[in-house]
Amino acid sequence: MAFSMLFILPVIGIVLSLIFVKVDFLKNLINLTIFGALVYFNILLLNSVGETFKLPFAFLGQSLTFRVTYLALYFSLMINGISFLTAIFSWRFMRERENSSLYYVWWLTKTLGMFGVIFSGDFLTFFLSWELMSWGTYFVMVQRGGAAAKASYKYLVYAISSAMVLLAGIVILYASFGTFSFAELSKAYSNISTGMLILTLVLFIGSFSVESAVFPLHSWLPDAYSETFSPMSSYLSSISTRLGTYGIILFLFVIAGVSVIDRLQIIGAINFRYVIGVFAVLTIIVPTFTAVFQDDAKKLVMWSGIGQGGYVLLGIVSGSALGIGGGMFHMMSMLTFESVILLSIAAVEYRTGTTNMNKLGGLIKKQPVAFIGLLAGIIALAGIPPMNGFVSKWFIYRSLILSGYPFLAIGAMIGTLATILAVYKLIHNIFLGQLREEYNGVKEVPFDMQLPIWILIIIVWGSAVFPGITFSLIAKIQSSLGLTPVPYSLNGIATSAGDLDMLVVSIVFVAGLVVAYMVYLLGHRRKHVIQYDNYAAGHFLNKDIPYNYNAHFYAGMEHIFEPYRKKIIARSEKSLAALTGTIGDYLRHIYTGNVSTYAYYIVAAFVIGAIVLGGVF
Amino acid sequence: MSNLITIENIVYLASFGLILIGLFIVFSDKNLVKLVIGLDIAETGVNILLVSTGYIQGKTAPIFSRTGLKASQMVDPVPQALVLTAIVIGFGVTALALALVVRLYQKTGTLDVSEIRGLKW
Amino acid sequence: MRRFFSLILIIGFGFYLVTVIGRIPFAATGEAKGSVGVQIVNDTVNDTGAANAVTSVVVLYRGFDTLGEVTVLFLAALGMSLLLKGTEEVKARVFDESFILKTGSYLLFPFIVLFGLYIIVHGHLTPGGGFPGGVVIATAFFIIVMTSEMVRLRENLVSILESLAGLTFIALGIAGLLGTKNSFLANFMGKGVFNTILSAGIIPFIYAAIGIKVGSELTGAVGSMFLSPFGKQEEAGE
Amino acid sequence: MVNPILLIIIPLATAFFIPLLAIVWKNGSRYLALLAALANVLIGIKLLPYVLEKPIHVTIAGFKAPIGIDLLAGPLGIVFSLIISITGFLVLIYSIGYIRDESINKYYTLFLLLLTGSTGMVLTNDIFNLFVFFEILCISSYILVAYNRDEHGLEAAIKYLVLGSVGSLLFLIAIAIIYLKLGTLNMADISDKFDALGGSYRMMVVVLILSGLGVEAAIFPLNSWLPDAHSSAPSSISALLSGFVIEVALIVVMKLVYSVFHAMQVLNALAVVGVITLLVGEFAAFRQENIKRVLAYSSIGQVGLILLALSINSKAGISAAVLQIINHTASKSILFLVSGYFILKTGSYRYSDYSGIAKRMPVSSLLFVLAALSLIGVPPFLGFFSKLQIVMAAAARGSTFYVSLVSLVLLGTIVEGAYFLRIAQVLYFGRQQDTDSGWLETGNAAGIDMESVGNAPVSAVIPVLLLGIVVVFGFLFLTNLNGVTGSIAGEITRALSLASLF
Amino acid sequence: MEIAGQVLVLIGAIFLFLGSLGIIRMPDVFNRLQAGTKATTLGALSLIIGVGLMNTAFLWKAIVLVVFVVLTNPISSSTIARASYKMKVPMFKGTIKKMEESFLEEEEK
Amino acid sequence: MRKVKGFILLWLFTMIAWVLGTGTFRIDELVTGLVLSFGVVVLFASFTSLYRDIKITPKSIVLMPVYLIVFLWEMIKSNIDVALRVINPAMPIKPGVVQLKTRLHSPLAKLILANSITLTPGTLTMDVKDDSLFIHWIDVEAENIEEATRKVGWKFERILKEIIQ
Amino acid sequence: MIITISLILIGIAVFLSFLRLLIGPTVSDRLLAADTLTTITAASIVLVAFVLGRLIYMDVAIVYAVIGFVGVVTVARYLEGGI
Ligand code: NA
Ligand code: NA
Repeated sequence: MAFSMLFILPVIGIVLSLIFVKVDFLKNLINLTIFGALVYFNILLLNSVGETFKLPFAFLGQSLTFRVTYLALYFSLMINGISFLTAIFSWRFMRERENSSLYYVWWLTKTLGMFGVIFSGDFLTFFLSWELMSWGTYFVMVQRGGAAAKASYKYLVYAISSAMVLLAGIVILYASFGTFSFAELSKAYSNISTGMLILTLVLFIGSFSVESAVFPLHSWLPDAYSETFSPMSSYLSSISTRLGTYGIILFLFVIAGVSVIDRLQIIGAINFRYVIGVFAVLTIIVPTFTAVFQDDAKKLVMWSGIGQGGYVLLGIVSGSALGIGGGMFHMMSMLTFESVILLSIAAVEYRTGTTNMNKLGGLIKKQPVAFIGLLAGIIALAGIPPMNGFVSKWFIYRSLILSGYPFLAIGAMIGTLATILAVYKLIHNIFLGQLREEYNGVKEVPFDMQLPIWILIIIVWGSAVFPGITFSLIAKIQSSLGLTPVPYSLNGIATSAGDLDMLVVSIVFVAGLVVAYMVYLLGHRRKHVIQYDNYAAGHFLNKDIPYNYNAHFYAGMEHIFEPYRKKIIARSEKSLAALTGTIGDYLRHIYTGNVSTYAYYIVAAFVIGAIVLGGVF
Repeated sequence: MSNLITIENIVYLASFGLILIGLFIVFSDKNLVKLVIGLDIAETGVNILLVSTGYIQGKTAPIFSRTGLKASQMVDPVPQALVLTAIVIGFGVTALALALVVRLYQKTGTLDVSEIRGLKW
Repeated sequence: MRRFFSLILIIGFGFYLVTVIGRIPFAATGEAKGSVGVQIVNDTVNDTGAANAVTSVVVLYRGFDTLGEVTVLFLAALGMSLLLKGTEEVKARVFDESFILKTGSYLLFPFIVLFGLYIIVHGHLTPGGGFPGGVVIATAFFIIVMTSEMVRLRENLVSILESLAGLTFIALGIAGLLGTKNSFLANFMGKGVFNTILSAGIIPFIYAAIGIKVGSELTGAVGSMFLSPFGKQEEAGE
Repeated sequence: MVNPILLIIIPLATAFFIPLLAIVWKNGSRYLALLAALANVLIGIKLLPYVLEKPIHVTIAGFKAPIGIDLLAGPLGIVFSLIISITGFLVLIYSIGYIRDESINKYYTLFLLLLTGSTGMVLTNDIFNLFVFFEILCISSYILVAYNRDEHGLEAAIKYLVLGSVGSLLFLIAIAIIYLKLGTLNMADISDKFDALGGSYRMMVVVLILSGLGVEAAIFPLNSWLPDAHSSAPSSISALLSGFVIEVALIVVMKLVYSVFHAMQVLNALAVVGVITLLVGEFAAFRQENIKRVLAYSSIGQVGLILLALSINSKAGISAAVLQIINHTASKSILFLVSGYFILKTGSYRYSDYSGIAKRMPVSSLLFVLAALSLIGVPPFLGFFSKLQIVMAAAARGSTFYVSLVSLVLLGTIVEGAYFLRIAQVLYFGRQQDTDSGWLETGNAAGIDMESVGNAPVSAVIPVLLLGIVVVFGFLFLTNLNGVTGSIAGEITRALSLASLF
Repeated sequence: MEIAGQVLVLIGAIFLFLGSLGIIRMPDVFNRLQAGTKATTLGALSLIIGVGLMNTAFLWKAIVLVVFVVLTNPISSSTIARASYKMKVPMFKGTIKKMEESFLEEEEK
Repeated sequence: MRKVKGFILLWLFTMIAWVLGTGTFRIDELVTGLVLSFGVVVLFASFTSLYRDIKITPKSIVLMPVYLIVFLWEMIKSNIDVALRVINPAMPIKPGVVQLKTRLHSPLAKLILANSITLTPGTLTMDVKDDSLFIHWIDVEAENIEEATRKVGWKFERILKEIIQ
Repeated sequence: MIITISLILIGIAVFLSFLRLLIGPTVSDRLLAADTLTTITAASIVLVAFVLGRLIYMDVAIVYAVIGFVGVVTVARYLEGGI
């Protein structure tokens, strides 16, 4: 019942949204109700772990199967929670937006696909759902048109490629083992040949790396996610990418198993997981440094979000209980802080109409809730106590060091440095500094839009203080996957490897903050002046002179780094497209337009066929 | 040497010769009309091959026009029917081809196949 | 260069023709292979009542091919009329009549048509039949069209004849389908006296239809080649 | 029970009748042709259950095979007759609004003869009769390609004609060898006798037939006429040519290879050729700017895929191939029919000029995109299932050879997705300019006034919608469809035998 | 009858031969036509009637064929001659042209 | 009346041709022939105009075979003439193009005249235009119209004008 | 005997006409050679029909004569620009 509702409700939502496509109020109400109901049924489903379901019809002689696992529930809770909050925020934000009539339709389609992916019990169901999810993502993003269309097209090409690689992997597994079922495949995997193991690893991990935006397959993400409607940007960046991670977890731990994968020793301690770890670190460093130079708030968050995905992956491939636990926890952290950051930015956009940081500034007084939301988010993002990002990163660093991967840990820390630079730019350019003249009339967003931000702030902080709530589920997932569960207590962990009591850390940190604020209050007060009460190069400014010291925020740094930012990926994408074009060009030159030549081909085909097949007969 | 000059060798020589000459024209001649003629020549070669499949040495046309003619004296009528069909079809195609060529010539002013390449790639 | 490559390919293709087909002896082995044609020659008189075995093959044994064949002609005529209709060059043509040719062809015309009909209706008895007969009839029109500016043909008449003949062919076929043999084109009429004009059941009738169809199709094709549209010319007679 | 020969006779008789009708009713041919196609649809539907049980054997002129010509209406014959007549019927509806010049009677006559030729090809059981219907099909295609009498149409038609004639030459030589060596033309009889033929003769016959019929089946490199012909013909005709003409030729040639010549030795080579055809088609399509050439090259790609599937030498493969044919017929017809009105309304063949046309022609554009998605193989459209079945059938053979081919198929799909979605985006979101920021919502380089672009007429939308139903909801009937395609696969893989016919 | 037929056949063959000799030997198209037409017409006539006399079953059709040949041969020759004249095919040197008017329009002007 | 005459004459001629062609008087063939030739004559009635000019009088009926004999004789003469010229190594020829005049009006008569001239000694009709015949003469004997007309055409024309109006 | 001689004479006639067909020199020459050939061929078909004793071949000769006539006349008209 609860399980089928997860699928029935979105379908109902899609149908009703299509019927009431012109009635905004009803549409919003229906969808909010549905997302709320989904949360409810999702919680009910916690009692059904281990159950399996089958669709009443089969095709290709295969039945479509589903199963409820802790892993799936962890993901579905994240999906439904964030959906509900995003839906609340969307209520007002999406009103009378152009090109948004099918907003909920595509969103629910994607949701349906995501449910299918996480609950599927076989690769056929998985693939079908995967496709539904990818196309849902595409339509969600593309519907806004304009630059979103271009960005989504890039996503789509990546997504189709990834789906085809995935399909190849699935088909190869089917050809070898004659089954799509996860359960049967995982049994069969223990005695797979090394060649097949490498092939399937490359195909599956490669395919999922696209969706989870692992370097160097990440370049589609920032534009695609940021060009769409802002609530959707928030939603996508907080959860969509993690479905790729789900695929990686599924393949590494459910299908193949760590012990099988670790048979692939490359040199000494460097095994296949280490290789993925290297990519994870690159995913942290390269995009995060790119984030520093973004001028658009959403793009900046997207770039740094890619880096956060790298932390998740790094934790998961570390192989230790701590690391996997940290990786899983970081998914939840990301979910909330990415969302709270982007919803706060969306709140700013709702009032100012832009996300271009060069055009913003000094909004702290005008939109304090958005400021607090963003602040909470970036603290978490930067991995600073007392927010949940700190907890997950602490686990990940610790596991890397304990497992003997110091280089990976160092790489990850370099990433953190860049993250701090990036998020400082974000908060400074939007909320601090001088208020621009045109934003004098800006007000805080209404309460219904504040609500999700407040809830998320609480979660970002609460889940850090009481990580045990989250870890209780993660430990169950780890046991169900045959891994060592992470040792946890309500407010931290206690192991021989060292312990962490978040309650203590939080209290200390909050106390520190209070002291700092008091120092600030006692100190020199700035003088607030209007934008044009200013001068540059001896001239007073007016509206005609576009002067803004937010622009080129890290100009000096950009100058230093510019030669190294070779945009290799953008270039290789271009050359790949060009290569396809060139191949097409060469191939179509076969068709010379000369009919004599064509006639020649026919008889030549006969002669060649006769030569080739003459030996066969 | 003498066993080389048999009916089938003569027929094959004529047939293959026409097919190959016709195809050679199709491959190498630039004039569209000649190309169509080349096709026709090759078709004639094939028709010779086809009609000869029914030939039986020393036998006559399969028409019982007077009493005394026996079936065993007659050649196979089927290939004649086939070749009649093939000829008529070939005729139709050739006529149509020429009509197309005429029309195309009116439009493009050329019969050179290497110039009639408005469509390629 | 093109010639060189063509020659290479021709040699390659010729090699297969000569070494594979060229080895098949056929002149003396017709019966040995038990071809269907040999069976047909043996049975045709009993089966069809036609003296001309080729005709019985064309009209009955492989009558379905023949239906397709007249369809191809129909198509070709249609295509030519579609393609050539109203082309500038044709409109601009000025006829320089030749008295001898014109009068001669008018003189011969009825006889050639009659001869065509003769060939058609004797198709089951003598070599010939619908196709050569039709060609002969079309020939008669062809000379007329060629000699004179005054084309006394109307496209409508040609296409009506063409359609009627085609439909007759099919109708005779369907009659066979409705008859006792329940087979398309089955000979549902009596065989008559062997070797006379009214023998061989439906064969002469089908051949008549074929002849008229071929004749009118070729005439139509000729018409579109030389002078079109026919309809614009004046009526026959005075 | 209805005699399957009517499937051939009805359109033929109607074609003969049209000139008569035209005298009394100038535009009556439109409706008469519709009626004929509808009759064929109904007969096909009526016959289908029977032939799924047991093939119907039809003698002509009362002579038993191999003496006379005969038809074999098995699952293949009837299902393809249905594909032909249904597509024909829908395109005829489309033609009501689309073909409006003074030669419409000729158009409909040719149209019906095209249907006659293709139906004859799938039903006949006699190899020379196959040649005759093949010619009817080809010649009517040649003329229809040139129907508009524009320079491109004429050029494409003459090329198509020359290449088709070279193909039929090879085909006829094969028939001559068969008659010389076996003395029979009946396919079942040939099947019975073929194995006894010497190796070199068998090879010669099979390769001649492949390279002869292969021209019409658009197998690389015999397909050079296709992009020109399919893109220059009136769009309604392009829909037929891509929709079933090449498929009919392909399925017939494979039927010959399997059940008449038992030439399984060629299958691996054909599979490779299929993949080459696919890649050539997809990559070349990627480079096209003319929408109809994109679609034409895409057809080459699809033919390659179908050929690969047919060459897998398993029932699953053939069954999947037939499903893919059904999908391609429906999808490609939609694409051509819709692009016909894009071209008509904007006056441009360049798809980049259709910037934001979806706002003007919403239903057509939507169906265009859906059909494209189905061709790419996106679930839940029919194309996904057919492509998946093909891939699975190939993988089920379990050899590296087939797995490599499958990978190439998937590579082709990526390219296919890239160019189709590029068009879809132009329809909905405008044209991409060179600069990163510049996206045009409406308007275009060619200066077409999008405001003046109106919706396509109902006669164009109805058939497209009906075809859309097949593409979009086809998966609901997947079990039934697989039942039918499976029995076709059974028929193709079973050797014909004269003894079993009676 | 039989012998008469044989004689006629032989005469026919001889004239056919002479006609072809004429078209080889004569100096220009018009003179070749003169020789060719007359000899082959009579040759064919004689030969065909000869066959008809040798086998009377052939006679009736032979008459039809002969009438046809006698009617058409001069027509085709005239047509060729006219065409050749119009095309200005070179005439044997010293050919006289003695016409008050001409059948060619351009010559009249 | 003249129309009917032309009609009946053509039917008669076609029927004669039919009987000769089939070579039999069997009733089925005769009936077929009658029907078909009637059909031809009716369908292509405009072609009967050529035959209206044939005179049906006792004199003309007698003169018809006479014309045939004259013609045959001239043809044999012409062939001997040709044979001699062809065989003769010296080839004595004096070719020329000459115009003749005819008083015949009927197209049929002019055609027969032209054909007869072609098949008779040394002459070849090239074209007929109104009342002029243009002939190629292998050995020009007369260069003015009247003399040439008399020498070449008169022997036929005088009989023809009695047979055909 | 007579027949044999006749056939030989006809053979020579065919050869000579072919010679004219090949050497031309003008198109008219080739055409008149073709014209002569059709007459000769029609006559020889009659002779062959007699030799084989098959009356039915007479029809072939007539058809041949008709088609030959039309063919020659057509080419002639074409050459003079009449069609
Ligand atoms: Na002559
Ligand atoms: Na002649």
